[in-house]
Amino acid sequence: MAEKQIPVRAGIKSRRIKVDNLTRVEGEGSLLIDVQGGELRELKLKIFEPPRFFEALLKGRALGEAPDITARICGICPVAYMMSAVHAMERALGVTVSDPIRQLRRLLYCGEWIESHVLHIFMLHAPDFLGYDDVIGMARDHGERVKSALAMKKAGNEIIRVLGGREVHPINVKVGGFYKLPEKAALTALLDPLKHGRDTARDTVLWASSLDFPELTRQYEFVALQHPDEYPMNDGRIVSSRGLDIQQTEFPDHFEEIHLPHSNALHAVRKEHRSAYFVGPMARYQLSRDQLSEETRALAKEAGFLRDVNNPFESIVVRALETHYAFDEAIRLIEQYEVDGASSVPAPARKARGVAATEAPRGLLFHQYDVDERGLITRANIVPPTSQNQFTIEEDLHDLVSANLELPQDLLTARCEQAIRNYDPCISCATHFLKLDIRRD
Amino acid sequence: MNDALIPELCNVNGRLEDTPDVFTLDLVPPPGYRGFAPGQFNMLYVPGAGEAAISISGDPEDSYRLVHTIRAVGDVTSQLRTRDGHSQVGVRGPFGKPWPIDAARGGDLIIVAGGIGMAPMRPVLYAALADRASYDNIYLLYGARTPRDILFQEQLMEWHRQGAITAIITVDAARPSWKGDVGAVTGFIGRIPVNPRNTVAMICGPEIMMRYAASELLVKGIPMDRIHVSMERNMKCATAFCGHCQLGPYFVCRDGPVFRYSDVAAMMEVKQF
Amino acid sequence: MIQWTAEQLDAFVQLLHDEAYEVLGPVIRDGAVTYGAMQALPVGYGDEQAAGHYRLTQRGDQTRFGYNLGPSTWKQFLFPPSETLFSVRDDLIHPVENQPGKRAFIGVRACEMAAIEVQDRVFLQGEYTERRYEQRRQQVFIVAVNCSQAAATCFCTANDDGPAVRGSADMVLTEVNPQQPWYLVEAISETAKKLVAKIGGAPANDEQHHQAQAAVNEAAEQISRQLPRKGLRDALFDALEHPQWDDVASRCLSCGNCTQVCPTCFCSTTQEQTDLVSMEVRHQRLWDSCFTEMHSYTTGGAIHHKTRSRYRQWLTHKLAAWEDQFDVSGCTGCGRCISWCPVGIDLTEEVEILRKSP
Amino acid sequence: MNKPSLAVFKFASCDGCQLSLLDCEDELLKVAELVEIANFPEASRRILPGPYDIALVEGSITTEHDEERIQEIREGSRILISIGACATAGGIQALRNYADVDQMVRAVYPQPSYIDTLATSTPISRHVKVDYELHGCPINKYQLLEVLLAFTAGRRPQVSNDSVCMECKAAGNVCVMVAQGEHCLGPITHAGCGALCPSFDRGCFGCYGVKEQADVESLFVFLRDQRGMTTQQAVALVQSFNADAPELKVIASDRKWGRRREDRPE
Ligand SMILES: Cc1cc2nc3c(=O)[nH]c(=O)nc-3n(C[C@H](O)[C@H](O)[C@H](O)COP(=O)(O)OP(=O)(O)OC[C@H]3O[C@@H](n4cnc5c(N)ncnc54)[C@H](O)[C@@H]3O)c2cc1C
Ligand code: SF4
Ligand code: SF4
Ligand code: SF4
Repeated sequence: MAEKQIPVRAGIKSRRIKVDNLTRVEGEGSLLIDVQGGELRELKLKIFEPPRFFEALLKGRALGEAPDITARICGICPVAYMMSAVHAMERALGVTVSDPIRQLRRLLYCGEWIESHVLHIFMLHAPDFLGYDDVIGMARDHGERVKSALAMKKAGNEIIRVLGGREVHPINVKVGGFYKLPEKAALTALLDPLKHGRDTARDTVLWASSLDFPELTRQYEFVALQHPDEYPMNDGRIVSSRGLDIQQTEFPDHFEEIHLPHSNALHAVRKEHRSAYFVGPMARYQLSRDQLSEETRALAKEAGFLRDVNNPFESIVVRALETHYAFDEAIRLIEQYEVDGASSVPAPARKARGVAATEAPRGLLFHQYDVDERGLITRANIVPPTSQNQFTIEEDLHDLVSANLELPQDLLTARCEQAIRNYDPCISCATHFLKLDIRRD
Repeated sequence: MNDALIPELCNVNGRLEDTPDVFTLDLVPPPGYRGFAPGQFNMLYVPGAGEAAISISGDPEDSYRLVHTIRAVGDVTSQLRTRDGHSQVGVRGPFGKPWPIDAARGGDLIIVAGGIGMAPMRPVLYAALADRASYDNIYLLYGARTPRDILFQEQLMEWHRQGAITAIITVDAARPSWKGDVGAVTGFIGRIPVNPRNTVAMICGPEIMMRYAASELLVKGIPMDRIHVSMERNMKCATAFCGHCQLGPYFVCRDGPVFRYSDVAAMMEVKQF
Repeated sequence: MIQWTAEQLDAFVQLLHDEAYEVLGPVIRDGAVTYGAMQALPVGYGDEQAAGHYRLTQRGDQTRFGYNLGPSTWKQFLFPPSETLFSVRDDLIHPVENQPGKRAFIGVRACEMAAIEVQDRVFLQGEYTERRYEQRRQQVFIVAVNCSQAAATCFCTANDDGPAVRGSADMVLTEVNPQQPWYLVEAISETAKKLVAKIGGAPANDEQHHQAQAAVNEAAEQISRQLPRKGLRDALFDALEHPQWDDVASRCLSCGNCTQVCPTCFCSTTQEQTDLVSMEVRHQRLWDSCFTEMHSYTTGGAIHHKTRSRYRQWLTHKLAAWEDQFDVSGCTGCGRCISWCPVGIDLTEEVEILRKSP
Repeated sequence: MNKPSLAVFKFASCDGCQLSLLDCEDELLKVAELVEIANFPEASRRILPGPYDIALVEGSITTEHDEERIQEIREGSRILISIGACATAGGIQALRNYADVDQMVRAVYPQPSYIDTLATSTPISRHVKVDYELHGCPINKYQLLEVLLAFTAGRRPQVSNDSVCMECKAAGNVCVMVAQGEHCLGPITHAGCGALCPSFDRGCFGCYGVKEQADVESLFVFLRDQRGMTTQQAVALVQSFNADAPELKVIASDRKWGRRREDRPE
């Protein structure tokens, strides 16, 4: 079997990365850095998650099951999986949902953005900036901040619970709409905590923007959905900061997953130049920040962040801004919601292919399904944000390590972990296991 | 307030470890506690763990203490075991039909107890001994697993020595150093002189043991309706509201736990009923 | 007795609201007639029932009581599915005070009235009184309805519990003439008489009495299921080892639905719930069922371990032991356990086989 | 300070169950008072050495390495609690137990030789002694709190093992199977979710696993023979998130289930 060698950057001879393409990349991770003659010779990030074969086990299942099954890929962003799956299926069947349903799905996504972003900012990322092991340690000195963060998180989770049934793996997403529409009153009851949350999100942005960001600026190719009328979530064309502008169905023509030698990883690259690209909050912010609400933009300006962000450590601020926006948007959506029409439209089976990309909290999530006339899935392909950012993380690490070779082992380890946590909760959790093995001569 | 479902918290006088898994909890009776008759039980409550039906094992004449002898087998009973002089236990009761001690007056009384089944029998002995003259012979046949598991051993032996009762204590298994009897308690019924016309028998222990004991006593000629057994079923309320302790037409909490053997014998034969 | 038009009946429901009753009655929800807080009586709904089957139907008429029974029972209001009996805070027991307001039940059927009285016996007429039940019961104003039609699952006639209301309702209605219904109104309690007087209505004549009686008779005639009661208790207690228990156990899912929809089943369990934030412990009572493992659990295992003995407990309790315990049958023939059994097990059929020697 | 120490371990899973602990927004800081969070990589980079008093184990065993790791975890834990459908019944990934894994690998990975996996996904209890199993995909966070509280207090958790139907009726739902003809696994499914799906007008798909004394066969036959499901559909319905539950294995082979009840050998 031919093994492809992917040269990413001079100085690194070989790399071995073990990543599963389909779930959060986590479990155990290790980073091997080999420095010789004062020069970084080898950097090995190894993260291992036992493969679960979702694409294979979707085969033969009813298309209506795809949202519930793919939700189980990730417990942190199940809504994202459900959204990509449900839209892909609806496109396959040629189904268009009513406007209230479209709005409710956006609301559901807002809930997940809030929940996931706050989790990331406070439980995974902030402790790094402030020098704590975890949020519990942080709570000892920053009790109020942590408590109000938990309240924000809860407000986001409450949206998912009311609309989806429960926080993790909601059950109300249906091909064609929802199983049951929420009562207006159940949603309005969320308004107070959401408004409160929006205030806290505002504080969070200002606080995050005052943190010390380690030096690391890189030129990324940002990739995200873009929509003419809204900040992207469930809908839009796929665009990049280097001029790509395609329909979702064209994704496979421009992006490719490659299987690295000596690993069980699938890495996504830009097909044209086999290069790394960047998905997630910073990409969306780069490409669509004009679509943010008035208030969020004003807030960004106040924080000094209404600008290009190329330092991945600053992603914590972008995440906070998106959190603020998600609160704003959720409030708007609830205020205008009226129970109207059926909870779903009929979605009769037919043989077709359906494709959808949506914006998971941590970036573009692509689903593609072939279904047969009985409504059974014959083929599935899922590209999660994690595998798309994999290359970028490695490149970040490479630059970071090269520039900080003089740091003592523990500081360098912490810095590397922090850099990985710039991306998403999934990877960062794996890297809590990070064993830094640094060899110097 | 008069609500049979709400316990009263009682202080614990003390706890005594009887055997490796049985302990005795001595509680201060709640104000207004109306006393109990031998064979009745209380619902003991530990916040967070729940309630359990526990027979009262103390002296019915002693109104200063409510004594329970408990085997730690599960949630509630294990939590009860953590209670001591600094803690409280919730109490509701007493509930249930007592042993028919009066019916035994003027004749012989045979008590057959197995394991923790000795607990509800001690009040019978207290009561009968307080009025010893009213009874002819009082026999106690008591089986425990091992010598270490014998409850109230000293007290029982003392009564035996005094001649107040005739006690046969047997164990299922023992080291050679054990000088007493070994074997199922039912096997010792043959040893006592039974006066079939004027005896009341009371049996408490595992259901299967009660069945064997009863059939031995029947063989000895004691009529079925003079044999009494104490039944156990899951119990939540003790007031015949919760439905758990049903035994055919009966509620164990209301119509029992003490039943005439003639009333329950047929049902005890039906598996899983 | 007097006679009301449908408008007068609707006005009466409004009157109950105005008189500060919490009005509980039929509510169309999730494809069924359920009982809950209602504003006005739904019009023109019916139901179609069979073993394991229920469909809400539109009758295309003006009936207010054209349906028979849905999955809800009045039990939920008198003996709620879950309630906290007391809580423990700061080492003190705090009983939960239950202060129900005035409530009106609208549309209680004969078998349901009978079922309420069965539960009265369980909770009020034994050695102990269930205070919470008693307090709620005293606050209920019952508007009963004689059935003018029967569902395929009904068998109230088996026990003479219906279709005409026999129990202690405050007032009883009979609905006549589905296309343009009118109501024969019998006010029984003093409260009912006062309230009914506020609506007025013409005295009913003989012909109207006759028509109302005919409507009820027709319902009785529609009843096809049977459950002969004579000798049933002894027959069941004699059949404890009948092979039919094994047969039914091979179909029964032990899910407990039959007991949960039954208006007379009263089993409950308790649960301790600790609130981690306040460290308050709540002692809660929840509906239980003899189909659960914990119902008969004693340390080491359940006495009714297998489905066979759970089903046997259910049936023998309902139809036999109940008579010993409460001097009445535990089944009023409402048929809910037949309709709402997910696999359509029908107690009347089982009993028929159990009565025959194997 | 002798708070019991808590460790959280992950095997093949989505993380949703351990995330439930972080989703206890109101109780999280209280939990941290109750137990010493000694090893919870999703939440903390501080990892104290074992042994641990309480280990929560999420995920199923799917690799040789994990087969060994769970043994070590068992040895280093006083109380081991498996949480969630993956850990208690193999999870959705246990569908592979009924399929050809090599084929699956080839379907997903361009370079199958790099993949290192077992042919099965099995629950933790198949490998080591488990002190308690908490069902659900995902688990119910309040039940998780109760489990933690119970074990720190030295008692058994109060978690019902009744059917979903019991919760459904208590919630006042209308049965979706009887009134709407939905296919629902509520009658054979372990309670814990609060009858979530029926409350949202859909049939239960069994994510809380199999209840005690569940008659899977009976429901399966009913759905197929009385409700017109094909065998394949009924098998798929029953076998999803708890695919390795022993009670569900009986219906694994189409051979047995292709036949009607009456012509099946006893
Ligand atoms: C009338 C009566 C008198 C009893 N007297 C004594 C006594 O004097 N000493 C003693 O040690 N035990 C006695 N028992 C048994 C005692 O009630 C059980 O051992 C106890 O309920 C077990 O509770 P647990 O929570 O520790 O056990 P678990 O096994 O955790 O049981 C869980 C729950 O099931 C129920 N349950 C379990 N076993 C029984 C049982 N055998 N009877 C009733 N409910 C049960 C209880 O509600 C209990 O809380 C008596 C039982 C009855 C019915
Ligand atoms: S047993 Fe069945 S028919 Fe009888 S009252 Fe109960 S639910 Fe109705
Ligand atoms: S034992 Fe069964 S049949 Fe009897 S009341 Fe309880 S739940 Fe109903
Ligand atoms: S109803 Fe069934 S599928 Fe739905 S959440 Fe509950 S257990 Fe899971």
